[in-house]
Amino acid sequence: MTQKTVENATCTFCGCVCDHIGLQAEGDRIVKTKRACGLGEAWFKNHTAEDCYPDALVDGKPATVDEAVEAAAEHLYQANMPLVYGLSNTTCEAQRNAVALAEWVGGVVDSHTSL
Amino acid sequence: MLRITGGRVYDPANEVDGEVRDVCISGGRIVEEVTGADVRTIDAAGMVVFPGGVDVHTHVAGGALNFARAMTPENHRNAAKFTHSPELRAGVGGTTPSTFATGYLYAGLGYTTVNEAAVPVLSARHTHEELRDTPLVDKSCCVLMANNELILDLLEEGETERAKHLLAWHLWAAKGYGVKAVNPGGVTAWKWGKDAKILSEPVPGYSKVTPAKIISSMAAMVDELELPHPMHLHCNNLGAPGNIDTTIETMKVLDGHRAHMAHLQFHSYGGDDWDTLRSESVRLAEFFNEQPNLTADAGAILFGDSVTITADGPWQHLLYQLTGRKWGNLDVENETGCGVVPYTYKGTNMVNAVQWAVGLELLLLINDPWRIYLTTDHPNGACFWRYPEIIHLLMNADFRRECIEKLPDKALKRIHLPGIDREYTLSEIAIIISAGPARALGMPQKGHLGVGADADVVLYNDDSDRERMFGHPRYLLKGGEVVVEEGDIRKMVDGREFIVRPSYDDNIEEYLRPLFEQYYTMSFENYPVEMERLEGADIRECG
Amino acid sequence: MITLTLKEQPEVPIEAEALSPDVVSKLGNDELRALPIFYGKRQLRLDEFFEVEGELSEELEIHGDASRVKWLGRGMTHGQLRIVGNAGMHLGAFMKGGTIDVTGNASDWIGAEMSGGLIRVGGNAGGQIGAAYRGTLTGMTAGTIVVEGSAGLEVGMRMKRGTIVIKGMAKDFTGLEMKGGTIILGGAELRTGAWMNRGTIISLTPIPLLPTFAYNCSYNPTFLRVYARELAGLGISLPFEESEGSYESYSGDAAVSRKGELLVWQPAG
Amino acid sequence: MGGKVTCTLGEVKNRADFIIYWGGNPADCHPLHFSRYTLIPKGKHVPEGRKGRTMVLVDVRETPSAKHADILLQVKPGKDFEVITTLRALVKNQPVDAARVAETGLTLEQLQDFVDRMKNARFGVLFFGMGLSMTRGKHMNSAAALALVAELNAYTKFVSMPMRGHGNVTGADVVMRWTTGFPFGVSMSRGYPRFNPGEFSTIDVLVRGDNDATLVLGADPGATMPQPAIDHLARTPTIVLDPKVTHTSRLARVHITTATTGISAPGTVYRMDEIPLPLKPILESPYPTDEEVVHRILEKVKEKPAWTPASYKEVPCA
Repeated sequence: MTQKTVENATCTFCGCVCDHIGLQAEGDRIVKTKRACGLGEAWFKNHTAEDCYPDALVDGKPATVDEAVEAAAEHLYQANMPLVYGLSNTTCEAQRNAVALAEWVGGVVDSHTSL
Repeated sequence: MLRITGGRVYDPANEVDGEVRDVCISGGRIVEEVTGADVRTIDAAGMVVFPGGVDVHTHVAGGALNFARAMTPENHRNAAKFTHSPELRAGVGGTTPSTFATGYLYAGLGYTTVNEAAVPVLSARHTHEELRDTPLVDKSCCVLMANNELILDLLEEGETERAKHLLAWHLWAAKGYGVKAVNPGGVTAWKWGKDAKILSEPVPGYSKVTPAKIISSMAAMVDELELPHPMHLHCNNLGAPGNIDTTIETMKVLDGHRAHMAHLQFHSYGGDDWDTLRSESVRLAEFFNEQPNLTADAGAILFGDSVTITADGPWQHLLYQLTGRKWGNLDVENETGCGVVPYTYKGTNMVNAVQWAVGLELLLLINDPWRIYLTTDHPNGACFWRYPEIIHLLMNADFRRECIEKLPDKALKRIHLPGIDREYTLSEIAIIISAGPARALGMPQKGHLGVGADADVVLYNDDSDRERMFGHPRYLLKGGEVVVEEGDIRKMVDGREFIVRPSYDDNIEEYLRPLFEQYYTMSFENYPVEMERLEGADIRECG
Repeated sequence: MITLTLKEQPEVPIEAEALSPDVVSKLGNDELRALPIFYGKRQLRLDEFFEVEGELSEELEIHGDASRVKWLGRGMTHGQLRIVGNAGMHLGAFMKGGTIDVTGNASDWIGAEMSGGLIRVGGNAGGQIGAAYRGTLTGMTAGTIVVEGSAGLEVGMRMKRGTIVIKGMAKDFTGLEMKGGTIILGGAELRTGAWMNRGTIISLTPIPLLPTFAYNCSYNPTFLRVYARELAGLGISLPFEESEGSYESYSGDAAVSRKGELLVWQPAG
Repeated sequence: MGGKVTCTLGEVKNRADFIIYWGGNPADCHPLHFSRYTLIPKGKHVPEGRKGRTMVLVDVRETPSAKHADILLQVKPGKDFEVITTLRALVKNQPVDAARVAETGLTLEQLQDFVDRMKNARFGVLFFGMGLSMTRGKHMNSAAALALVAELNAYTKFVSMPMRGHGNVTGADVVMRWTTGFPFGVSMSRGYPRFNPGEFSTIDVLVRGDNDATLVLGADPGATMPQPAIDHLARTPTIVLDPKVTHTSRLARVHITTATTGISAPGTVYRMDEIPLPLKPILESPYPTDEEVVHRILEKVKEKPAWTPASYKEVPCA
């Protein structure tokens, strides 16, 4: 089983975004965290790289990512007023793309801030 | 390949003053000659050809500006709109335009290079992310250093050499281009709600470090490191009545070292308080004219809405108390701070009228256009997209007199502008908006149309209404690509980022690491900006 | 008269800032039908959602439940706009003159940043009536808004001059950061007059007060007599006779100033 | 009138001698906040660490954070705005009504003492959490906290900071500001950015049923939103990008599994004080990242006939 360690990893669970976390992985799981709080440790250990969900679902049925991407694009493109929402548990790079997508489909874009 | 033919060319760096000649472009650069069937020709008959504009001092990206964007939704609501098209991203203009709009608005003036003048190391990653989303212009950054407490601590201990290595390390960590000094010592004093107003007095929290010491040591470090751009200096006592003494004292303290004096307009006042404020541009210009080591930008103001954004925290608190409007403040651990206050300059207000005159006076009284550049300290004095208004004022003394007549009477006694007849020539304009700032920034490929230069070329209609002329370029070429055609932006191209890699002793990292771990709140390893975040970085090795 | 009748409920909101007397009074029927409106992100012709009758008139009447039609009467300077039914957001925003009547309910931001004219709502209205949009320093600067029913949050936020009458209850933050003008309330929930600098808020029933409002006296201000006569023309009866009762006067908000006045009617006996 | 007087967390660590937490429970929700950033560390100008600082906790109940506090001020639920507004008046030595103050659960004496302490601080900081910003008054409660702190600067150095929850919600604000000019609640339906909280904010849009398709990423509204909003998500096409099949995925037309941010997906996130930090993923996910999937959807949209608002007719308006 492959082992890997990372130092000064960044935890995205809460707004503290602590970036001094030590991580140790075996295979597709994180088995040990250093300097993380309880919430952070649970966050790191509960997210594995296992293949435990379908790649994609379209109308409740398993689908390929390509099919799902095509369906997603069609729904958003056809909509008269689409909404792009969330943007919290994701990266700035994804957020940046999401704003571009909202622009291309003429939609509303919003985050948790408005709650 | 491209040939611009029939235009009157103004290329002061190469002593070309309005001659009709061809400009040839290949591979993104100016070349001697282009031949062949695939050469596109732009007929520039009746047009004026300039090298692309260079803004030596502006605030267009990063934490402080983005903070201001959030504070002023009303400004964006009423601003110019940029509508989505398959070629162009959407955006809003106004006092703090969104990044895409910033690129369009600069291109819409014929500018192709901008220097973001205030970047903290701690949030430099953010600045570069924004600059990557600022299309159509090449970019560089000045990194805030004169209130960095780790450096000030070394100056306190007399360890100037080590301070220099630390400064160089930070500059590279931030992926910056130049060193910025803002209100030296004053911003760190602001962390206790104080200021540093007297150059010879110790900065609060230090016994040996004075603003004068910071200024002279840091200018020397920048010279020793052989950075292409001299220390970029925002003097103490910005905006305060009577600050002329501080400004002249600062120039003396520099003692022959190179420096670029930013937004000089805000530092050229006489008087004891707001009621007695007056222009001291004559005194300043006379002294400045004798200091060949110095360059400056105007920091002119225009009447209308602005938002003031500066690392000068104490000044911003004062302005908030004066205006009673919104106030934002963002102190950055161990390094710097910034304040944000929306402000409206009014032609009927005596103080604002004097400020308006001082900016123009400096541009007209400093006799060497190669050492004074057009800026408004965007968005502090006015938005950069209003530069054409200033150009018109500089080129047309009659128009200037019409404007002066509208000023309040009590302002007229406090300014020198009515007695100045000088009118700028097109060649001089080309110097103050392009050739001069490019030279001050130490960018040999910018600000001219000689062989080997970047093919950043702008074509204006020759129009006696200079505001209309410079506000509506017919064509703009960025790196040889036609991005503005018949006045319309046709496409988005990415700009490059200029950065420097100064030499420093690698051991400085071992000195810094324990201090960093003690005083900062992030991991040392995560502090430097990763090289791969910069798209198209152009690295200059120094020292 | 020009009459528009909504043909069907739109699935997403419509934006129809062209629907003001200023614009329609200059147009023939064919041009009216072709007026651009926005259905979400798509620009459509007016007649795709409305039956269009009449032309060249400063009287515009809209029939149907237009609660998802935004920006009706935006910036209008004269003429009459009558909505027989409900109206959507931003009704009469930036209005400068003329009259708007709504027989049903209206939504949020009616008369936002208006500088003249009259808006009457027969039913209930939403929040931010006569208010400033987010970030703007000043809300309505003149004009009158009368709501027969209840209203939402932040009524009259940052208003500088003009009159707002809510005959029913208003929700929280009525007169928030008010700079001048008058608000008359049937009653209100919490935080009425919060952070007000100047201006007058009159409540005809007792309301909860912030700790930063100080009691001055109980009296019958003479200016109210004049005011009451003016308002009577709009069908509003404001009590002022000493025989009927008196007003408890409070000043505040001391968090920002003490120049605002809050008057609470106390019936005699 | 708006604005924010704030700093990065290291300023608090190095300087703050007076720390207020209002409507938040960092001991449970931001567990390293005390030890890494604020209360406990020895700072450059607070060499004593915890002993050099006073902590005041303001909340509606005694949470686990209370045992870290020197002073606990227990305010009645929904009375925060009244308390802060009173404090603003007291800071300026203005009179307030003692009886109405007492309705907040705190006495005038307690609030006067609080104000005196704030003014006497060398460097004060007010952190406010969702107990303030999500209760009755919402954004006005936050505005009250920001205004109080700005005004305290006439007397001493004082800063404030919202205790942002959800991972990278700060990053969403930052990115939207530079790309659109506005921090959240932006409509692109006219082809350029427009901002209007209440009109373009998600809950309002969904509850009114204004939109006709939704892309959800980095959130699970199906678990947290009011029922009418959830019903609307189920009624209209919803697309979910998430590392797990979530509540929202179950009512969505399309779900795409993506790599977990920071564990398998690289990139940047912003800390609550707007400091950008790089991610260092340790595991290689079998799934693509959000960044990649959103990009692929965008590329598919670009293949379709373009939506060109720039070519629309100008709308006549008074």
